[in-house]
Amino acid sequence: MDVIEEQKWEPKILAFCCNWCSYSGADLAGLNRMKYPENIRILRVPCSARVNPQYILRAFQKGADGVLVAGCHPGDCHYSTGNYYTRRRFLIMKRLLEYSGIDPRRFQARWVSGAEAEKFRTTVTKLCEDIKAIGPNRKLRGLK
Amino acid sequence: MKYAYYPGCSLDATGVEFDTSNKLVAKKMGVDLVEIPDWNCCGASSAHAVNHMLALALPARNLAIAEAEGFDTVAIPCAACFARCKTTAAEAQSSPETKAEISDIIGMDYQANIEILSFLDVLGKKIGLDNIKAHVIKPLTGLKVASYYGCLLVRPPKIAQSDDPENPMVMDNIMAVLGADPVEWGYKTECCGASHVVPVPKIGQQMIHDILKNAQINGAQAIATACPLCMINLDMRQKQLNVQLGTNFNMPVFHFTELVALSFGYSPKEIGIHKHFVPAESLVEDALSTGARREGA
Amino acid sequence: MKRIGVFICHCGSNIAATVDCAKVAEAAKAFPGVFFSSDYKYMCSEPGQEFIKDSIKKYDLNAIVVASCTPRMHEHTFRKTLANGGLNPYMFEMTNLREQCSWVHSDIEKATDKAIDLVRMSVAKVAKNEELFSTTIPVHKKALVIGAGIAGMQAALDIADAGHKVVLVDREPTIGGKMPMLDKTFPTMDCSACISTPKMVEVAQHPNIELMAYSEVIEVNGFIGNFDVKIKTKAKYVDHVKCTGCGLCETKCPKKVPNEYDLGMGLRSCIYKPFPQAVPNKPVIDAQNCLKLTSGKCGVCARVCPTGAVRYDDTESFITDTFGAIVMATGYDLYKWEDVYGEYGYGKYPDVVTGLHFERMVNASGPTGGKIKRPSDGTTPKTVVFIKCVGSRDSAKAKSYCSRACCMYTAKHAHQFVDKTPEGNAYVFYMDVRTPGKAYDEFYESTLRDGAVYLRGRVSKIYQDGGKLIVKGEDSLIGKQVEVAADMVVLATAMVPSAGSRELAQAVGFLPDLNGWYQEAHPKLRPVETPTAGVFLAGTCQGPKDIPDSVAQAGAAAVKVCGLLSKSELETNPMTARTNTTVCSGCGICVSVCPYKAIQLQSITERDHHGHRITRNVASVNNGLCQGCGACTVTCRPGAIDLQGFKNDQILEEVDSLWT
Amino acid sequence: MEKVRLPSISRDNHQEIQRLAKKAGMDLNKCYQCGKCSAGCPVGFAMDESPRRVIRLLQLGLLDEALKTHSIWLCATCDTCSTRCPNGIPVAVLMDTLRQEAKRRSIITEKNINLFNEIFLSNVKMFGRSPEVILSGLYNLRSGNLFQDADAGSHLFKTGKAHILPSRVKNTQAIKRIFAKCLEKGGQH
Repeated sequence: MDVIEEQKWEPKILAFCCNWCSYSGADLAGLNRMKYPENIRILRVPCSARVNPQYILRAFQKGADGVLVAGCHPGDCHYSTGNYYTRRRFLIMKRLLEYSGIDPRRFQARWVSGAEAEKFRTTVTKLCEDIKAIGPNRKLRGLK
Repeated sequence: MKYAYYPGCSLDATGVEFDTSNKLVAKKMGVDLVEIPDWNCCGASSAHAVNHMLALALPARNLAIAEAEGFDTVAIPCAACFARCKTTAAEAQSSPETKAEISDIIGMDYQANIEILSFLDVLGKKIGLDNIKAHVIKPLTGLKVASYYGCLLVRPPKIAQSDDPENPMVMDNIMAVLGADPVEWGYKTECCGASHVVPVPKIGQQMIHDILKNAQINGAQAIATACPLCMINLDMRQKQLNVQLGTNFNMPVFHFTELVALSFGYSPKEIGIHKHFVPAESLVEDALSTGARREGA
Repeated sequence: MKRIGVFICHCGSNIAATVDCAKVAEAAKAFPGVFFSSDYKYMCSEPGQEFIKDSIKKYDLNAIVVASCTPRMHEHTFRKTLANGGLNPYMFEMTNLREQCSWVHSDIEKATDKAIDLVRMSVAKVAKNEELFSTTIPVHKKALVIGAGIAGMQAALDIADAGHKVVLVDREPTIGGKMPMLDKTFPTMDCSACISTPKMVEVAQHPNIELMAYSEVIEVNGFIGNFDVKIKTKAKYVDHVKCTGCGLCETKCPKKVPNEYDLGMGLRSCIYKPFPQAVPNKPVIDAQNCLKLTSGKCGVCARVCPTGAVRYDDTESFITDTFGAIVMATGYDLYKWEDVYGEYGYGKYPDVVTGLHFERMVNASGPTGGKIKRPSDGTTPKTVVFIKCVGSRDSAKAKSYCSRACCMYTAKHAHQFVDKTPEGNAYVFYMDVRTPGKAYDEFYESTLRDGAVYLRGRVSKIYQDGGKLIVKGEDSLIGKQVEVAADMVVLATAMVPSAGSRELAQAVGFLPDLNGWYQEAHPKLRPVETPTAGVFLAGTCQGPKDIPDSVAQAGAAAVKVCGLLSKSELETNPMTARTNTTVCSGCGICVSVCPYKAIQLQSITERDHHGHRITRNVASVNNGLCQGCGACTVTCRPGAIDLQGFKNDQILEEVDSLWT
Repeated sequence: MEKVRLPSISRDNHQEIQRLAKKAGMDLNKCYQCGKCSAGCPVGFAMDESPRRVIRLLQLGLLDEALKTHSIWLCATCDTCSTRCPNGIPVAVLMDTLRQEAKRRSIITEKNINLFNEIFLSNVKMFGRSPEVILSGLYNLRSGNLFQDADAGSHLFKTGKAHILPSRVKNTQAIKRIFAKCLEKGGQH
C-alpha cells in the first residue's frame, strides 16, 4: 500500500472470546463504560478449546493484523478442562506462526475471567498498541 | 573400593584420632583411601560468612583435583567439609554458569560429577551393616551410646541427602551392630555451635551444654560423633563448662569410627583413645570386657 | 436459500448515541442474503418483537439477526420471538452492539464502522445456521447418595422427605461417618452422638430411604436423569434378616483386635458393631482377623447365635440400579502426620496424639470412659499442648490450604481439658485464630477466659525428655523462644479427601481439584453442582468444613436433586457435538478429550463402494451428556465431529466476512 | 517504643532488599511469620532479633535495622530453620547473605566473630589450610582474650593434636589466585 494509505491504516484485530469468562469480561467492560480501541472484533465461542488453529491461520490469510484467543483462567474453565487444551495448543501455534514468519506478538492467548473487565481492556489496548507499532501484516495474505 | 580421601584441616590436628580410626576401619573393610594431593582448606566455617564465591571455590579445587586424579568418589570425615563440598557440587550441578565461574576461579576444570560421601555414608550406605557386623570381634556390649549427628550431616536435606533430617538412624544402627546400646534422645541433630565457642564462648558453651545435658538425662554413658568439630566441642569443652557453668560433666565422647575400630579388635592405644580430653579408656575396657564375658558365656 | 432479516436496536440512546444505527441498517441491506434491514428504538420491547414477527411474515424471512445488547441478556428472548413468529428459534444470531461497541467507544464514525463489521459477521454466520431441535430425556425419580456421614444422611433425609426414593451407600459397617465419634460440638457444646445418632435411626426407618451399609459404588455409567450404577455389598458373614442384633456373639468372640472406631485405643471382637448405636445395629465379621475364616478353627459365634444368622460362606454381592441424580458425600480423612513430621517424632511418642484421639478420650463412651489419660502410662496429664495447622498451611511438607475447623475444635479441646482438669495447663500454639462463624469468636474468648494460654507461633520440635514431652516454640508476639514441658500433645491435623475419593470421582466422570477435593461447578454461583450434570456435592468431600456448613450444603444439594427429580423429562440443549460417520476414522481422540465422557466409539456396519459389508468404529455423541464445549471438534483430524450452532463453516464465514 | 513510619521503603532500598532476597534465593512475601524458624533455632536464645523478626524487618523495608542485628552474625548456619520452614524459605542462606552485605557496608555488630573469620581466612590465604593453633593463637592475641583455651593447649601439644609448624599447601599460588579472583568478583574478605 502507498504512504497515504499507510498513514490512515488502522489494524483489524479478531478476538475469539469464550462465552463464560472472556466474553462476559468484555460485557462487564461495557457495563463499566471502559474505553478501548475500536480495532477489536469479538467472535463468540462456547470455549477457548473450540478455537481451531485453522481459524487463526484463516484470519491471517484474509488479512487480520492480530488475533487474540481469550478464555477462562486455567482451572476455572466452565467445561472444567477445555482451556488446558487451549494452553498447550497455542504454545505450539505460536511457534508455528513464528516459523511461518508472523511476528509472534500478532497472536496472543490470554486468560480473562468474567470479573476482569479491566484486564480485558488493558489486554486489548496493549495488543492494539503492539500491532500498530509492528504495522500491517502481509504474511500469509491471500494464501489459498 | 578405592576412594579419594579428604581429611581436612582438623584431622591433621585436633581430630587426629578420627583420621587414624577411619584409616584402620577402611583398611579392615578393604577400602583404599587415597589422600587428595596437596588439598586445601574447604573454608568452613568462615568463608560462607564472608564471600559466597570463595565458599564455593575453595572446596571446588579439592574436588577438581580428585576428579583429575580419576576418582569417582571422595570420602570426607569432617561434617563441615562434607557440607561445603556437597553445597559446592549442588550449586555447580544446578547452574552451568556457576560451574563455569568456579572453574574459572580455580583455574581448573571442575566437572561436579564426583560422588561425595561422609564417613557415615561410607559405612552405612556403601559397606553396609551386615558387612560391618561380620568384622566385629570385640562387641561393645551394653555400652549406652548417644549417636550425635549434628547439623551438617543431615541438613539441608536436599544437600546432605542423609537417611532422615529429623531422626537419622544410620549411626544408631551402626552402634547397634557393634553390640552397643543406642539411646533414644532429643538432641541428635541439634547444632553444637561449630566455632562459636571461640569468638562468643558464652553462647557456644550453652549450646554444647544442652547437648551433653540431654545425652546425660537419657542415660547415655558416651556420645558418638561423626565430625571433628563436634568432637572437639563436646570433648575438649567439658572441663571448661564445668568451671564456667558449674556442671560436672564427665562424658566420654568418641569419633564413631573409633568405636567401630575398637569392636574390630584394634587396641585403644593404636586408635588413640588416650588422646581424648575426657578419659575414655576405662569405659571402653568395661564395655569390651562385658562383651567378652557374654561371648564366653 | 436464506432470506435474512436484520434488526438494529437503538436501545434508547445506549447504542444510538455512539453508533449511527440507520447507517448500519442501510449498510446491512447490501450483505449477501439480507432481504430486509431496519433499525428500531427498543427491539426487546413488546412492539419491537411484534415488528420482528410481522417482518418475518411480510418478507417471508427465514433467518434473523438482531443487533442490540449482549446475547447473554436477550438471546433467549429473541429465540422465543422467532418461535412465536413461526421460525425455528435457532435460525437466529445476535450482534452485541451495546456492551462491546457503543459503551466502549466514543468516536461515532469508528464505532459505526465497527458496528457494520459486527453485523456483517452475524449475517455471515446466520446464513449457515440450520434448524436445531432439542430432544428430551427421561428422569429416573430416584437419587443415589454416596457416603452416609452427617452430610450424606442430611441430603438423603431431605430428598426422601420431599417424597423421592433414595439409596444411601456407605462403605463402613455402620452409617454416621465421623460425627458420632466426636464428643461435643462447638460452639454449643451439645453432645455429638446425641444429635447424630437419632438422625442415623431416622435414616434407617425412613420409608423412602434404602440403606446400603458396608457397600461401595464401583461403576457409574449414563448421564443426568439416567445414571446406571453398580454397587458392591461386602461379605458380612451375618444374615441381617435373621440377626436380631442381640450382641451375644460379640461378647463370646475369643479374639480381640484394636477398634478402628476408637483409633486403636480400645479393643473389639472380630464379629463386631463399630459402636453400640451403630446403624444397622447388627454385626459383621472382620474376615482379616476372624479365627474361623483365617484358620478354620473357632466358630463360637455361629454356635452361640440364637437365630443361626452367622454365615461363614457369605460372599460379596452386586446390584445395579438407575438413578436420576447422584449426591457425593464421601467426607474426609485426617492427614497422616506421622509420615512427614519428624520434628514432632514421626508418631514414635505415644503421648503425641491427634484431635480425633482426644475426642475419643473425652467421650464418655470412648476407650477411657471420658477420662483424659496419657496413652503411654494412663496417667492424667497436667500440662497439655495443642498444636494447630499440623499439615495445614504447610506447602513445604503437606497441604497449603487451611482446614477451617481446627481453630474451633482446638478451642473446644482446650476448654474441655481445663474444664476436666482444674489445675491443668492448656497451651495452644497457633498462627492465626480463625473463627468466622456465628458465636464462634465468643466461644474462643470463653476458652481464653477458662485459662487456656494461646501462644502465637508454629512449634519447631517435640522431643521426649524423661516422662515429659519438651515442646519448643516461639511466642512471636514477644519474639522470644518458649519451651513447654508437656505431659501430652494434641495435634490439629489437616483434613484431606477420604481414601478412594479420587477413583470414585473418575468413575462418576469428573476430576477432583489439585488437592483431591471435589471441584464445584462454579465457586460462587454453583457451589453444590459438579461439572457433570446431575451430580451434586455435600459436605467435606468438596473441601474442609465444619458440621453446620456440611449440613447446610447437604440441604442445598438436596434441593438441587429435588428440582431435578420433580421433572419427568429434561429438554436437552441442541447445541451439542455431532459426528459425520461417513468421514469419522474412529481414532477415538475425541473420546479422550471429552470432559463429560459424552463420546463413545460405536461399531457400525455398512457397505463400502464395492458393496462389501464392513464393520468399523465411529464416534457417537450422547446428547444427554454433551455440554457443547467443542473441545472434541478441534482434535478431530478428518473434521468429522462438529458443534451444532458453532459449526466450523459458521465460524469461518464470520472470520471471512470481516475482510470481504 | 520506637515508632516506624510507613511506607519505610524508599525506592532504592526496596530494590536493594529485592536484590538480597534474590541472591538468597527466596521470596520475602512467602514468609507468613509463623516463627517455626526461630522456635527451633539453637542460637535463638542469644539473638537480639529472632530470624523471623529479621525477615519481618525486610518485609517492612527496614534494611538497615536488619543489617544491624546481632542475629545475622550469631546464626550458626545449622539450617534447622530452612529444613522446617513451612514455606521452604532458605533462612540460613538469607542470614549468610545479610552477613556478607553487612560486612560489605562495614556494619559489624559482632566484632569477635568477624575477627575470627578474618584470621581464619587470612590463614587459609597464607597457608592454604587452617592451622588451629595459629588460628586460636592469633585470635587470642588480637581479641585480647590472651589465655582463652590455654588450659587445653598443653594437652593438645602433648597428644600431637597440635603442631607449632603449620601444615601448608605446596601450591600456595593457586590459593592466592582463588582469593584474588573471588575478591574481584565482588564480595570481600
